[in-house]
Amino acid sequence: MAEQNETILEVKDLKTYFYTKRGVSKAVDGIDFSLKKGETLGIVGESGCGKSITSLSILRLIPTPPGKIEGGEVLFKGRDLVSLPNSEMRKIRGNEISMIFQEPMTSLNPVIPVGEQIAEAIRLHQKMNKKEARAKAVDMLKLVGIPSPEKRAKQEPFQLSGGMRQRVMIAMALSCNPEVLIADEPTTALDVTIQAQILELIKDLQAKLGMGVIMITHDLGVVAETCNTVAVMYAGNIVEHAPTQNLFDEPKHPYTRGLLASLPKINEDKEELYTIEGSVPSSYSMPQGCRFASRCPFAEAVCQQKQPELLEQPDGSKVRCWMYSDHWTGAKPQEEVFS
Amino acid sequence: ACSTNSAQSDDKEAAAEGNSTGGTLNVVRLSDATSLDPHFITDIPSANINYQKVYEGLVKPDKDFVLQPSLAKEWKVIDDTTWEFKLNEGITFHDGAPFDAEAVKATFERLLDPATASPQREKFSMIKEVKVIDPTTVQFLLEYPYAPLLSILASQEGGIISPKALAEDPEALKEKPVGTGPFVFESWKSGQEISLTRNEDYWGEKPNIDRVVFKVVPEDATRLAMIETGEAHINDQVPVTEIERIEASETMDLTRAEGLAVEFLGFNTQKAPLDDVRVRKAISHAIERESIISGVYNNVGTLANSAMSPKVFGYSENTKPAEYDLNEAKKLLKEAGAENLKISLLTSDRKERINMAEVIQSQLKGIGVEVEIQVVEYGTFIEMTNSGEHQMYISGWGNATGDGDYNQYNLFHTASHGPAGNSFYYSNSEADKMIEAAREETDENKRLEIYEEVAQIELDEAVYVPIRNYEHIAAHNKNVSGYWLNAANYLMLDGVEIAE
Amino acid sequence: MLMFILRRLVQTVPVIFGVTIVVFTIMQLVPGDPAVLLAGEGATKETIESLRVQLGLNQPLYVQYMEYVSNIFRGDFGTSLKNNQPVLDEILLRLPITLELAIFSTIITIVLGMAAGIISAVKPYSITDTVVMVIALLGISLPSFWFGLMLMYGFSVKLQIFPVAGWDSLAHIVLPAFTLGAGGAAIVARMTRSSMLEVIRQDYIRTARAKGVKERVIVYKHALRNALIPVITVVGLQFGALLGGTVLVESIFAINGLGRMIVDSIRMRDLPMVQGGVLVASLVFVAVNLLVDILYRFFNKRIELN
Amino acid sequence: MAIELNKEKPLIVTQTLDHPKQSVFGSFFSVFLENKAAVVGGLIILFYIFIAVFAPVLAPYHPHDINLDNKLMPPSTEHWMGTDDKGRDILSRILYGSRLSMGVGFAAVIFGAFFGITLGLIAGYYGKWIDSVIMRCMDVLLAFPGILLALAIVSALGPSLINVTIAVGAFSVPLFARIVRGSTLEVKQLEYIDAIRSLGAKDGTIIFKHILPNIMSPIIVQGTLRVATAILSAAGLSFLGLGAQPPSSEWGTMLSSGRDFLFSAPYIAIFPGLAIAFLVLGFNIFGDGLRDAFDPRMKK
Amino acid sequence: MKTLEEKKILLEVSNLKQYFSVKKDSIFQPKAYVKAVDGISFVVNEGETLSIVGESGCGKSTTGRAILRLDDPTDGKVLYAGKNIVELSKKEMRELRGDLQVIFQDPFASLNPRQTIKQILGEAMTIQKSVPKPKQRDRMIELLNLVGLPGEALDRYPHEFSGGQRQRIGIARALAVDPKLIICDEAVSALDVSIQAQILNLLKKLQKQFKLTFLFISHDLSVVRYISDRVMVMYLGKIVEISDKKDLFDAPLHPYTKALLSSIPVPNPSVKNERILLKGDVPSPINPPSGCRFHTRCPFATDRCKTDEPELRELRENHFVSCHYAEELFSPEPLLPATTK
Ligand SMILES: Nc1ncnc2c1ncn2[C@@H]1O[C@H](COP(=O)(O)OP(=O)(O)OP(=O)(O)O)[C@@H](O)[C@H]1O
Ligand SMILES: Nc1ncnc2c1ncn2[C@@H]1O[C@H](COP(=O)(O)OP(=O)(O)OP(=O)(O)O)[C@@H](O)[C@H]1O
Ligand SMILES: [Mg+2]
Ligand SMILES: [Mg+2]
Repeated sequence: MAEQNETILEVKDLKTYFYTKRGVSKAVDGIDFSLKKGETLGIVGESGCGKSITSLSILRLIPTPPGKIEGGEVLFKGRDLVSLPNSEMRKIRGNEISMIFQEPMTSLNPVIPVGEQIAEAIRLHQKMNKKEARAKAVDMLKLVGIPSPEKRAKQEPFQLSGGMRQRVMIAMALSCNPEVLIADEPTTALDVTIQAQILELIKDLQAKLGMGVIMITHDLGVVAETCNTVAVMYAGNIVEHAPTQNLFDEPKHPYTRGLLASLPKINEDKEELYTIEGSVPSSYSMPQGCRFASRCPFAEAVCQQKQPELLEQPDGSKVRCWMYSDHWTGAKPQEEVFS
Repeated sequence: ACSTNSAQSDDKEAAAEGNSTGGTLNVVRLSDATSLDPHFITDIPSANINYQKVYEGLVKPDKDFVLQPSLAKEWKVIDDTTWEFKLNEGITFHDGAPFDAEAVKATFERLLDPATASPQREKFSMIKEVKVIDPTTVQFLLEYPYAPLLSILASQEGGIISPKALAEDPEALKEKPVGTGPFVFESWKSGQEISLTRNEDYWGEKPNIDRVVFKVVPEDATRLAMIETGEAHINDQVPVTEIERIEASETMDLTRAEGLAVEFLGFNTQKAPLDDVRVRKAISHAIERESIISGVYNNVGTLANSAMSPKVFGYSENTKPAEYDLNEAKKLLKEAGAENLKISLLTSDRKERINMAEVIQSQLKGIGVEVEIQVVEYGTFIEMTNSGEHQMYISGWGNATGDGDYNQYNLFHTASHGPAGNSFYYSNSEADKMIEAAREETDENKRLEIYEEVAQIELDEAVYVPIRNYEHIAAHNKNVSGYWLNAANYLMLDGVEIAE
Repeated sequence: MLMFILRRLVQTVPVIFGVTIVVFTIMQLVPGDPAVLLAGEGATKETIESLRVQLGLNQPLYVQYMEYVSNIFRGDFGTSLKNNQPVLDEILLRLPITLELAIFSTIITIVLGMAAGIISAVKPYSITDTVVMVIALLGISLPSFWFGLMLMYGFSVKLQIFPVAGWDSLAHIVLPAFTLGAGGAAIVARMTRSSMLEVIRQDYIRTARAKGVKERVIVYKHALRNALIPVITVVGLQFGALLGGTVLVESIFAINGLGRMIVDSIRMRDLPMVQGGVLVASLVFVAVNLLVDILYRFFNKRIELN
Repeated sequence: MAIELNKEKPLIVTQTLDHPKQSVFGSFFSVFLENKAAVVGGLIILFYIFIAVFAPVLAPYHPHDINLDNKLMPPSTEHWMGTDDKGRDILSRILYGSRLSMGVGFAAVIFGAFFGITLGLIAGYYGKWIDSVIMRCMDVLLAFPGILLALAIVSALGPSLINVTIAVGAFSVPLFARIVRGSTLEVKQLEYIDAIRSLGAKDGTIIFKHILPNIMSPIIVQGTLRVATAILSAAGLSFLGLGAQPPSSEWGTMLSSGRDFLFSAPYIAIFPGLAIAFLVLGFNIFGDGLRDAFDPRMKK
Repeated sequence: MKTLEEKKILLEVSNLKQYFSVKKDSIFQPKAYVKAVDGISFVVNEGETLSIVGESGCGKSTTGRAILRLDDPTDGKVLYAGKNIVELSKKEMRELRGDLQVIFQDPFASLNPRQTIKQILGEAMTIQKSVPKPKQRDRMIELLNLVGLPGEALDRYPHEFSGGQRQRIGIARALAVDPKLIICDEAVSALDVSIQAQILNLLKKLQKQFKLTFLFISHDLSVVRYISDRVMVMYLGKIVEISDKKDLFDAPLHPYTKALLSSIPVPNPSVKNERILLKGDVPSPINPPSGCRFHTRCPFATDRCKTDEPELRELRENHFVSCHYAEELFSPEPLLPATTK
């Protein structure tokens, strides 16, 4: 089935909990999504909603203890990564699924020359000797647009600027032609002009190499520019999952709508911004109903009682909201709120 | 009393088995020498290297501290102020220079020359001139009659130095002694060890051993452990508390020798409240001296009855210190009107002395005298006593010459206040006169009488509380024998043997 | 790099000057008169006075200090009051011994400490870790002089494996070096462990994992190199504690080193020797710190950027 | 669809406070109490403090009572830890000695901390040449290896417990100064310091009200660990005969006199040695625990 | 929007320079400086919001800090109400500080964790004597309500609040002394969008209510567009462009501004803007490029740009730019489509 739909990665009901002294933090609490070949999936959401934990769970890089994948499957080309032995998992990491992290300043080993760090990944997964791997590393640096790559390969991370380090990270991630690239906020730490360079680079390389990309970000602008589909996360859940165009044109979940409304925009003048009142529930004590209910301007009784399912919509998007179910009374007219 | 080595007879037997000559003797000691020039040495560890090993004097004391011929064959007192010595012939110094009357003259002239600035000069200040009569005869002309002359000549300061070395580089003598003794200086690794080798041309009986090395091992426990394991042979500075352990050990033995020195509790007689004889007496009555000997000194040494030990000329059995009598003590304090006394007790940082101070502190508590112990290192101790800042203090008097004059004049004469030795700041014109008289008296019995009398005066005036006559102890591994300690605490190696 | 070394050298100069001032000042606080001690029991006032003049003790303080420093620059540390030897000779005689002891102890500190630290860090919170860390805690809590005596009692007197004291063979070195190195090893072990655990948390370790690197390689290649950087500094500082520790250990094991010389000289109030000894010990420490700094920079080039 | 703001909605909606009210120390203590080692360390220290306070009640004998007939007695029911070479009860001496040994440790650290903190705050806050001068002076003090500085000071001032305290304290001045300076620099660049500066607060207010309270944790941790080191250093100096004077029952002094009996009556040295080691251990684990409790990264 | 006719100058910065000396690698090297701010001049009018934008390290915060005299500037004048702040004594400056306040970026670092909210606000009032002691408590509650917090917050510690709430407390503290000018240094950068919107609205409301003047420092151009009246763009310690907001966003004159604007990802997939990608990274401020500092990354740079430093010129009314070729590059058409459909 994976081959037919060209779905390479499928996450089903993934749950990752943290067991701490303060209690159990349900950081990721039942996530479903799938990624097709050549597709870019955006995951957006506010800080702490579980974006990073989701991506780390896929590669089983959760710090254990206190973290633990409590349930669900991560099907990569039909194999469940959650139950794979460690040695098998290592073969996949960096080879078939790679990852780029948010902090280019701290994500590279400070005492190892960058070329060697790339070569290490190559040698781990491809039958190459040291010299070949090094040559390939230089090629990769060239590919991500680092000038004089031979020289740079011998340098240590502190000698490179933030943008260059992020390019190195990308080179490393792509060195084994992965089928899936997970980019966890790859540009948040960078200046806009550099961010533009990096995003452009990822787009180019994806087109060239044809991998599936999971782009994690909190910047809706980045999503709009790079992604085919978007998953919006809120408090450990996906609340809306839709093709990018649909999501921006016609956001369905009240949270998504509020989010878009509260965003000041570069190409638009507004006197006042919409605000989402209240705050995210603590991941240690999630309400039993809809997690957004306490902040939702339309919430009805049912929202407080039971969590809604992720409901498929006619336009192909999915949304986790009672509003789109038969239980909805529609007592509060929504037009008064947003338009 | 005869001070033979208690272990000697056993050792002799061991030695008699015949496997005994040669070898290197390792002696471990607390501290390093400071100088090896007899005219500048002021401490025992330095003197011990030279004495009767590298240097010899005209005369030497035997085991009973009776003076015997050494470099001098014989001597006579020509008149009160003229002494004549006949020297042995055929003796050469380690550097090849011959020993003769000129050598004797050269040695003493250097010592007495103010330019030399020898700290020992004072001791020999009665010598006006050393006169060479012929190569084997020498005369000492004195300023005033001085009965104990022989005893100072027998001390380590009286060692005869090679005139050649003196003429060439007297400074070098500090590091490289040149004498006539049975051992030749070999090397000195500062802070670590000094080694001597056997003098193959020695004029007397040659030592059995090839070499002797004096090693510095500051830690008491370590020194003893080295003896126990056989890493070293002799340790002549043993804590008295280790006696039982040494005696019980299978590999160690103990050597004991009566000493010349006396340890006492002194009073600064010019400092209130100790300027009141009643207070001093009260304290004297309150100190239970016997328990100090057994408790602190583990019965090493004997109870002293004056500032002179039995080995010193001038000692008398008849002198009587204050009896232990708390009621009398309390009565005296009351009389003196001294209540709630607070007195400081100064001592140097020697362990036994500190212990003794603590015991005295606890004993005086019994008569309501609060004692504050002040422990200072030796240099400060000397300074404080020299400047009279102290109240009570614990000290010892070495009696280096073994003669009563060295004891009485330095300790009690008014002229000796301060650095010279009278740290009691005691001043009694009657006593002064008696001490002076004894000094000039040539009749030994009369001298003895005078000393007995003056010593009792000092005790009656409670200038000090005599505590202990020294006894020197050394530990050795059972494979050594034949060495002895002389009364001035010098290690004597003339008969030493190492068994394999 | 050369520039860095040069600059560090230049920075060291005022420190050395400061050290001479402190040493000199402290020695001035010593109560009493060294001349009196030197002259010995029963010396006359004239003897003492002439000694004072001879030793320059009658000069005003700052003159004495200037004299002192300029002499040091000429390699003249004065002469011992005790035995009239040039202080520098006395020091040079002992310094190699102390350095030898210090180096052996440092080796013990490093090898033992790092090994224990790594063993602990690889399996944190395991039984091995707990045992190693409890031993390490004891290591820093035991008084070293006491520990040394216990070792001597056990290994020399009772078991007779090692000689009691002295400094002649390799066997002589074992116990003192261990006594001296044990505390440092404990500290290094703890430091290595916490540094390792800290490094393991870093983002770049996660990056290495995401590449599919094996845990063992992560520990020894990616983590250890970074973790050892702060440990270098600790080893450097430990060297100072170690030099200080020689004071006790050299006394216990009768080693004729600088530390014991200082203690003995203090006891004798041999001022020039104390001054010289403390000064040289400090200079050695300053030099070691310089070396450590250079090593540190060599291993951690980022330092300049912060 | 264009999104417009609903004009009827109030502009400011009062926020609700959803965290339960908690004090700074409450959370600290809960973290601390979870660190078992630290609690053990704390209990050890409390135990020693208890001993020190109640020594006169607990001690079976007076610590200075000499009884030469009873000397060098091995541990027995009468003397649990035996008697020393003057027949004094070792247990009683150790009990009383806790006052001195801990006193030296605390006093030295307070002394060192006082100067170190002051200098470190000044250097860190004012920076520039003041910083350079102070820190160069601290470098000079740090250039003395180990206890050599303390040794030199004690040898100059003369042996006594007070001088040992001063010396050991002086030796830790630069350590505190460095830590305080580092933390000050760290806190100084925090925005609330700039905020209070831009309100016009005086330097004194900023330093003592805003910086000092916020750098207390490393100071307390360092202080605790330094107490351990101070006790050991003081014992070392006593071992060299430069410490407390007789008949004091300071543990280092006891140990020093006990070493002569290490082979014949080892209990004389073993008990004070253990007393020191145990107390130092207590401070060390307590300090470690504090560090963990203060370290935000440890808060899971 | 404000009309600009009746503008009154509140703050005038002229030729402000701030150099920080950097550690040298060698004693032989000449002293090196980070020229964080290198001779900038601008005015802030009463009641307006002037924003400073630019990439990280271009000297935005440094400018703000120099105005507040948190760091003493190397050179230049800062005239506030006719007085040169730079020359004031410590005491005079303390008195003036009530007028100038600051709100910072990091909601976690901007409040003393050991003080309760009451102490934080009380201290501000006491230092500036803005409110007498007995009335302080009432005023505090009033302030808290103003920023949308309940009065019960007074007895709590900062760690008991969320990031947005802390930011509100920071604002309350600034307001406690009745300031005229508030410098907001990245005041909303650390916040999530939904919280960011709340704070932005709050700031706007307060400005209206109390006639406040804002110097708003940010690197987020969308936020700047929302909040500002005028915008100043900085690059490597220099002003490259300064103008009314609309003018700047609709018709930027400097190539850097254009590139910056085009780099912002727009949260609308249907907008495909033509992007000017800049080469390379921002050069080091220790050895800034000669001539026009932007020439190393400028797609239009000529040889002249390498040598001649451009002046800040007024090309349109209230629109200043420092580029030699601004006229030629100037396009009447806005580069960005103004609004969504
Ligand atoms: N080590 C951990 N221990 C306990 N809880 C954790 C741990 N790591 C993460 N969490 C919890 O998991 C939740 C999700 O964290 P995650 O890092 O995935 O957020 P995020 O969406 O990536 O946020 P950001 O945008 O800030 O990176 C958080 O609420 C956090 O409390
Ligand atoms: N105290 C200082 N010492 C040395 N250099 C400094 C100091 N403060 C700032 N700088 C340097 O000055 C330059 C400008 O810094 P500034 O903080 O003003 O930038 P910014 O525009 O606010 O950047 P960001 O957006 O990252 O906050 C930077 O290169 C910075 O490294
Ligand atoms: Mg994240
Ligand atoms: Mg800034």
